Amino acid sequence: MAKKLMKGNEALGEAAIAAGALNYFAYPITPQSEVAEYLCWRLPQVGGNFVQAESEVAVGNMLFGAAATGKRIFTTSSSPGISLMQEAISYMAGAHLPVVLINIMRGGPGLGGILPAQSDYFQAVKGGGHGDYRLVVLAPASVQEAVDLMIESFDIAERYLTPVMIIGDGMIGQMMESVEFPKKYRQQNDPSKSDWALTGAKGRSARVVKSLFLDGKKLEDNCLKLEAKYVEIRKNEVKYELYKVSNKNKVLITAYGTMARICQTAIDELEEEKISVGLMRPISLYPFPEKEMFKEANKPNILAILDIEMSTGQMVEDVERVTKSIKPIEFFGHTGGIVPTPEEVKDKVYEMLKKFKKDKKKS
Amino acid sequence: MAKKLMKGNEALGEAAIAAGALNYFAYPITPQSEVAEYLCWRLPQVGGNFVQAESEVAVGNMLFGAAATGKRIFTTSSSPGISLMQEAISYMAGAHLPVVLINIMRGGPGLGGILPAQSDYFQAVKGGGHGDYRLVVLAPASVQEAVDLMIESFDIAERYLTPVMIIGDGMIGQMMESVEFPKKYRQQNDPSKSDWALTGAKGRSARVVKSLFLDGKKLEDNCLKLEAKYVEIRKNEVKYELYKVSNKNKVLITAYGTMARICQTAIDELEEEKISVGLMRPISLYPFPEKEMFKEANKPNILAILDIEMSTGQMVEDVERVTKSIKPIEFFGHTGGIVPTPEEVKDKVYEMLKKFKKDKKKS
Amino acid sequence: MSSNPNTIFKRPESLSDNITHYCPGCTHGVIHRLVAESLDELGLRERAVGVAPVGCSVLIYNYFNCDFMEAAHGRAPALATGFKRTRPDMIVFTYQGDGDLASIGMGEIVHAANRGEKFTTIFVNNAIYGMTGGQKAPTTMPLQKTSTSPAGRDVTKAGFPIRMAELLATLKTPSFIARGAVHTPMHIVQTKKLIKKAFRLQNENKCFSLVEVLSTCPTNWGIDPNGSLQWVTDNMQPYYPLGVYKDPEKKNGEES
Amino acid sequence: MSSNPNTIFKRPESLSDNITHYCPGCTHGVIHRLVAESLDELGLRERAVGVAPVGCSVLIYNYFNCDFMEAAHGRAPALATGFKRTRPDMIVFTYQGDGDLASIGMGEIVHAANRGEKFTTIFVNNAIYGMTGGQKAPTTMPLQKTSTSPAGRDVTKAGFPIRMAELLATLKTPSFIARGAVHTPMHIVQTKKLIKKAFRLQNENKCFSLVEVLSTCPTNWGIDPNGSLQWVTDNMQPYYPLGVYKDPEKKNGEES
Amino acid sequence: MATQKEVVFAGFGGQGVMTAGQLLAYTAMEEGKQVIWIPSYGPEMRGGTANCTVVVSDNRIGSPVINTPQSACIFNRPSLDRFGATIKKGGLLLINSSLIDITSERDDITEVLVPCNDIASKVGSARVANMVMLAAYVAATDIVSFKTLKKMLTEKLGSRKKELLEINYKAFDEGRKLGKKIADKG
Amino acid sequence: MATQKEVVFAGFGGQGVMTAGQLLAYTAMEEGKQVIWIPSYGPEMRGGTANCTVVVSDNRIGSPVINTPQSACIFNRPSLDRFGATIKKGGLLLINSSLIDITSERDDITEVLVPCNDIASKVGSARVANMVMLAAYVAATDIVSFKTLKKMLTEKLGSRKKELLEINYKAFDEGRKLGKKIADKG
Amino acid sequence: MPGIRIDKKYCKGCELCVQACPMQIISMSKEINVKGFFIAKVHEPTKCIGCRICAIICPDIAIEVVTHGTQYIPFEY
Amino acid sequence: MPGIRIDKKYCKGCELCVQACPMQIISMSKEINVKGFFIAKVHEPTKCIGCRICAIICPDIAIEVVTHGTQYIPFEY
Ligand SMILES: Cc1ncc(C[n+]2csc(CCOP(=O)(O)OP(=O)(O)O)c2C)c(N)n1
Ligand SMILES: Cc1ncc(C[n+]2csc(CCOP(=O)(O)OP(=O)(O)O)c2C)c(N)n1
Ligand code: SF4
Ligand code: SF4
Ligand code: SF4
Ligand code: SF4
Ligand code: SF4
Ligand code: SF4
Ligand SMILES: [Mg+2]
Ligand SMILES: [Mg+2]
Repeated sequence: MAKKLMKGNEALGEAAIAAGALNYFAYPITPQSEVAEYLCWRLPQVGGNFVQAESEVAVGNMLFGAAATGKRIFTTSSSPGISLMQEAISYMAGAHLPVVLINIMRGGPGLGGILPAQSDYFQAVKGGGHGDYRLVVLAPASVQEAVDLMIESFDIAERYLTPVMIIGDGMIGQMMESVEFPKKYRQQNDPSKSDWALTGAKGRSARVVKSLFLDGKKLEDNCLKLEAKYVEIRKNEVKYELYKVSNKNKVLITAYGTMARICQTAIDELEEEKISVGLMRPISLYPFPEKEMFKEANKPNILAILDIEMSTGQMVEDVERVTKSIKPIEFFGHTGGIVPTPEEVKDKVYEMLKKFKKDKKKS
Repeated sequence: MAKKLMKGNEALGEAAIAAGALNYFAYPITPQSEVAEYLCWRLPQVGGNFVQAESEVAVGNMLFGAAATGKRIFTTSSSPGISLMQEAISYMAGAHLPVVLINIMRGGPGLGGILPAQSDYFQAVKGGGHGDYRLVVLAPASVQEAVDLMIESFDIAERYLTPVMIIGDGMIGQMMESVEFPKKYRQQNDPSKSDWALTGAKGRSARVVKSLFLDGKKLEDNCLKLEAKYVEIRKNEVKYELYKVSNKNKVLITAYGTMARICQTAIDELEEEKISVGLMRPISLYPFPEKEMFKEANKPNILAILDIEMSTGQMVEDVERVTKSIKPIEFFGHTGGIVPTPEEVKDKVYEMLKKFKKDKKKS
Repeated sequence: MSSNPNTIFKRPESLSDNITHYCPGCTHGVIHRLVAESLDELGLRERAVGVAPVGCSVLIYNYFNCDFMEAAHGRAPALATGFKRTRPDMIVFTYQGDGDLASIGMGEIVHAANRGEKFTTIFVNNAIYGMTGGQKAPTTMPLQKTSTSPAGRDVTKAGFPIRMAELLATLKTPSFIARGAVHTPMHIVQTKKLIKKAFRLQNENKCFSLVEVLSTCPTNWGIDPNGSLQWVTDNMQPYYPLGVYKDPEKKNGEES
Repeated sequence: MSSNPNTIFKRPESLSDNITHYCPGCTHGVIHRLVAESLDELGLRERAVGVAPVGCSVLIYNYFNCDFMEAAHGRAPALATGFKRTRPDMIVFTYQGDGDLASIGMGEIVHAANRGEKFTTIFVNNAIYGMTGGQKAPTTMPLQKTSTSPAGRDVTKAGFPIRMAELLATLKTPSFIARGAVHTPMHIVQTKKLIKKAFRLQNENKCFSLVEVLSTCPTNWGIDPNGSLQWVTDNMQPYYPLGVYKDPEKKNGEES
Repeated sequence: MATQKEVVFAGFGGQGVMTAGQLLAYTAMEEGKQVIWIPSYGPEMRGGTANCTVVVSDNRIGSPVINTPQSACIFNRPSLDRFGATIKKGGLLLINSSLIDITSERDDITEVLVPCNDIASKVGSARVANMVMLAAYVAATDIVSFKTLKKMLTEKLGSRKKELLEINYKAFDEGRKLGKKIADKG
Repeated sequence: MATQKEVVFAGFGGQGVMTAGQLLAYTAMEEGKQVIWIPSYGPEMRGGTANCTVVVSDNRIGSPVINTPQSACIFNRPSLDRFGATIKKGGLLLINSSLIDITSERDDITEVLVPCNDIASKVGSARVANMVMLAAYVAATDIVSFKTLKKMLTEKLGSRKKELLEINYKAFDEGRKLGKKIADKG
Repeated sequence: MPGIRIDKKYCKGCELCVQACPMQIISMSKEINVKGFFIAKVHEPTKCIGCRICAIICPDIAIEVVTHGTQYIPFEY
Repeated sequence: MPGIRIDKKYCKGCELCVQACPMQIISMSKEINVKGFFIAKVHEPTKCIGCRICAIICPDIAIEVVTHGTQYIPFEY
């Protein structure tokens, strides 16, 4: 298919169609309402269906019901809306359902604002709902990557029978970039081939999709079954990008999503100034590139790590954890809709270079 | 006041009254419905009020409204109910409101079961809602401590104008232990003395309690104001207990809540076998005893750390983070309502001693 | 017993052989049977998907021979919507208690009914939260004692019981809304007809259908099973009139 | 202008001097004024606490001279309940749009009304989600075009518009439920009376009170301001009849 | 460790097993001991078995979960099936022989048959079967004194219900006799 | 870096600033360039100013947020107030002089007055003011070719609307003339 | 000749059938089933008219109604 | 003699008053206010009957109605 210039939100919608996900449930919220505004006419063209739900609580639970059909289904929302889905997300994880959720993050907490932010990292990556479950969390940095991850997320969701969340900030939703869709769109799933979907107890015994296990042992078994999947996911689904990483780097920047692109600009500019900085951009936030990041951090040329986020500092806790604080870690960020600029990133790098060169001399 | 034998759930209710918190909003859910069943008759005796809400979503938002009066208010719930409050919690944090929430945790995810668990650590400690906020999170290990923390939590909530969450597993709610309440119960707050509560714009300009800041800069300022509070909280409110910690310890156990008591039994029994193990029990899960735990972990006698939880492993990520993995960390747990026994803890210790003694020889 | 024996009443096919966990005399069991018989008689079992509530009937899937999923508390109508919109060719029903449907799930049921989702809801109103130990429900009768209203429901503070059938019948979107009861054999027979009609209308893709059924909770009411049936007659029936409140096959008003 | 000038219409005291962010001709402004005038005339401003919704009127606190808090989307009635139960001596009102109240906030408004919470709700029904850019609301008219129903609301899929006043009036708990409009000066005058009565009843601690007000959204309807007023007459008024649906001061049925 | 005593009370709802456990807990607390009473609140409660565990100690009590209690007072058959095997070696098992016609078949514990319901009926009310059992257990283990036990019972029942109190006292006496025998033996 | 060009289009809703930006973006993409179009979607949108940024580059584009763009096409006064000062040193500022009667008062940038509305009215429709501006910008910077620009416009408008197309072409021509002058000067 | 069969396994001894039977021929036995419930039994089987009322009211579907030969069915069910 | 005052600051040029005035004496001026709106003005002030209808319908409370001497108030408000 030819390249198209498309708004991120609309591209996400089209990507779902390309993935054969024709049932969409959503409630309007800025900055992602364009997904619904696109799909409300686009889905019927391809035999799909969009239900505008009464609330995000309902959306979460409609997904739950729709996922049980074995077809591909999804939603899009933004921060407060995602908070309202936490109970349902926990249920779907517990019931081993494949679902794709997109959070086009805005500033919080509370009503906050509608400008782009990355302050829902904890919620997405650590689990905003109750109980022992994890979400696969993917963070695209461009519209094309959003499309690609959207399509792949359905495969991941089905491979492990688990909810997958894509988190992008408001910019991902609002900006237009050129984007390419697969030549061949995927057909909708045929539920009759599923061995878990609810298709009617015809010629087989009845199936149940549930997360209740009143017997502690059985509930523990379910949690261990989940944990076993997460082990597999941690093994197979780690995604990240290294940018200008070399053994000349003095500083390793960690950043994800759009923020990482801004850091790239800073890195490019620093390179012109002969300051070598590398970037590690986790694409999968869960599974987190644990070993990979440790490896990069551990390289002898790296003096320090600079984590940059559009938040007051959330992923930085994982950076601390997985690098075992083997190198000093500094955090820089803006939040609430303010986007750190390449200039600010550079300034922070200058500052760190001064500080850690000095430190080195001292020791 | 004389000692009383009381069920944890009822004691929590009485503790709130002792703290001068006479307005309670809740929705029934096992294993904490006894709080409401106690307070529905007890509160009217002291001039208080209980509203049985239509849902936990409503409870969260009733708290939000009630907190704006400047009086002390609170709720109790259990895991799925807490998931439904995430949006409201994020709003209250963003609007700087003092609120006390109790989560008597049960097994999850999803509907899970009703037996005790500790699998909502991530939700409570990392933030289940959206945006840049944290909760103060306290974890009692006995009914008396639950009462004491309950009373103190209102002070903390008001000191920092922030929501505080107490998390206990189902055992804390269901078991009876002897408990003492303060001799003098606190009076209800006088809202007219508050400089932020909504008391009517009489003789002053109108006040607004809100979390919306459409201007990115203002929203960032609000987030930084929150972060500044968290810095203070991390400085002042760290609570933990050390049990049989000495420079003879070979293993340091980390565990919280009821789980820590079970570990104490194991430690006592190991002591009789001349195996020295210490316990670090974080009481405040946020703020986490970061430096303190690192200090203990870093002691030369400690061969390894054993983190034990009634979950598939959540706090262990913080243990990894704050100890900088300076010592090997092993996790052991049960979940879904199954409670690790002292025997299992001991077996795990035996296993680790073997393993790490060997390792030591190797290196 | 001699020749030509003829079974004129037996366990419906749509029910499994499992013994229920319900308390002795609890009429959840009767309502289960009416649903199962309706599925049998309309031949829907093999296309049916039930949605279990959170409430005493949370384990309903153990008792039915059809596919089932288990909703979050109150959200069964949202699950049913999601499922039915994605598989319009299947038969979907929710089975919900009064805490589930009329309290926490108010928004979901009103909106599903209003959108005219083509599924069927069996609403079991026993005026109390059975599963969690007898707390007050929105449907609890005035002055009824519960574990969170030990002095009886105070209507000046908690308001009057909500009549869901009446409330839903105000919606303009066509639907079938009725209230039955199971406290006498006669009422059971009548209610069976309502439930069967509800499923038939769904099968004909006509409309949303809901049958509210007055039920008992001997355990939490603290009344023996037969006394509980009487309590329905004396206390619930006058406040919750039985009948059809909305019927797409009748002109407006005709049924009332 | 000579001597003895007499101001016979001016900005009410309960409103601040700020210029609103509403679009030209949006009747949110009229409704704000009616609320403010009612507070003024009943002398309630200094005891009043408003609860802002999420919707175009989310910034309402900038325009009033009384205390305010800002709810989560749809949850204003829960906030109002929490506040009023804790401070029964204050006057509490929510101001909510139709997306806020009739969609996501359905559960909260029904239950607050049913418990008979002693606060007042001003429900601004403009048949659309204004703030988020004109998506379909539960109150959107049949065939009305919105950004999520570009071909017009399809009642076979989205159902008919919900009439909140009628729905809430089915609840037995005493309350004051009315519907007004602001598309002509006469309707504004009538609606003012309803709003004032709603606040008076609260002040007398009588009951929950709610006034639904038909309002416009020139921007998202894509109609100029005067045309929008006409659109209310032509399209909304016939479907949403004006009047008092429930009145604790009248016997049942008397008002209808 | 040696100072900690644990006992499970198990039967079906209505047999007063929770009350018996609570009374023991109140009494131990009154005597200045550390105490925990913890019910099983699992799904099995409805219609099925009910049980609680009481832990009494001179020192701070660690684990509130007792998987292998030292003693058990078993009121019905399903409870015997569930708990019979969990009792610690050398422990004590009291069986309500009025309703249970089998034993645990263990030879590493002390097993005592207490015909609780029969004795209860004899002393005047079927409802005090639990008190017969409690008294037998207390007498066998000396975990608390009968004086305090009686005091706490009186406090809980309220002095108005004189008649009921008398029946309870009688139940105590009968249970005590049975329990004494074990104590004397052991 | 040198290959990246950034421009902000800003005015009030209805002036077609978003469309102008999008057309530029489509054209650049058609010419095989990397491109980002990003709107401001903040609260100021309602009634207030509307603006978008277009970034065109030969290479992968880093930051989509351009705080100091190289160029700006400013359609109304409030937008000048907001963006005038943000333009990079040595940058280019095009001002719709039909509606704005002041300048940025900066001497470190090139400033051009484009009477967009006047020209638009002259060529036949007030609604093509945005195209006048776009053409001026394109001519001044050579960011894309007019050939492709016209092709994309035709594609977007559809060939049915011949008349409108002609007016747009005329607007292009007029704007181009103005832009050319700068290019020649610079 | 109609008659009923009560399945001991299902009966919970709720006594609803006892009260409902128009012929008053069902009563509670002293027999306890595995779940510990006293179960219902028919004490005068010959009087049974096969009306199915006991089966209709039984919440545990413990009752099956059978008949030999023709049976007048008083109401549709 | 009654009259109205339109506060330029508040007027958004919505024209509701223009259409509502029974005397048809309000029209849109060419004047633009700070927010960029054309504002309403009274073109025949002497004809004003002080009915307040313009003020009542104005969503932005841009209109104040004043009177000199007595004024017949046609309806309560
Ligand atoms: C979110 C959530 N809140 C609360 C509960 C606890 N809960 C379980 S069932 C129930 C009420 C059940 O009452 P009802 O719906 O009337 O069903 P019944 O048991 O009476 O049949 C409640 C409150 C829960 N499981 N999840
Ligand atoms: C939980 C949540 N969901 C969605 C939104 C986005 N949102 C903001 S306002 C609104 C609808 C507003 O419509 P209405 O209540 O009719 O008010 P109006 O703007 O029409 O006055 C929505 C969906 C939100 N802020 N929070
Ligand atoms: S608790 Fe009540 S509703 Fe639940 S099974 Fe028992 S009787 Fe039935
Ligand atoms: S968008 Fe609609 S409701 Fe919102 S201010 Fe504009 S006209 Fe009013
Ligand atoms: S109605 Fe059924 S369960 Fe109840 S006693 Fe009769 S046979 Fe047994
Ligand atoms: S069938 Fe009728 S007559 Fe026979 S036992 Fe049952 S109720 Fe009695
Ligand atoms: S109604 Fe008000 S805002 Fe509208 S034009 Fe008239 S004065 Fe201006
Ligand atoms: S007061 Fe009446 S007559 Fe005078 S300008 Fe206003 S509407 Fe016209
Ligand atoms: Mg119920
Ligand atoms: Mg609206």
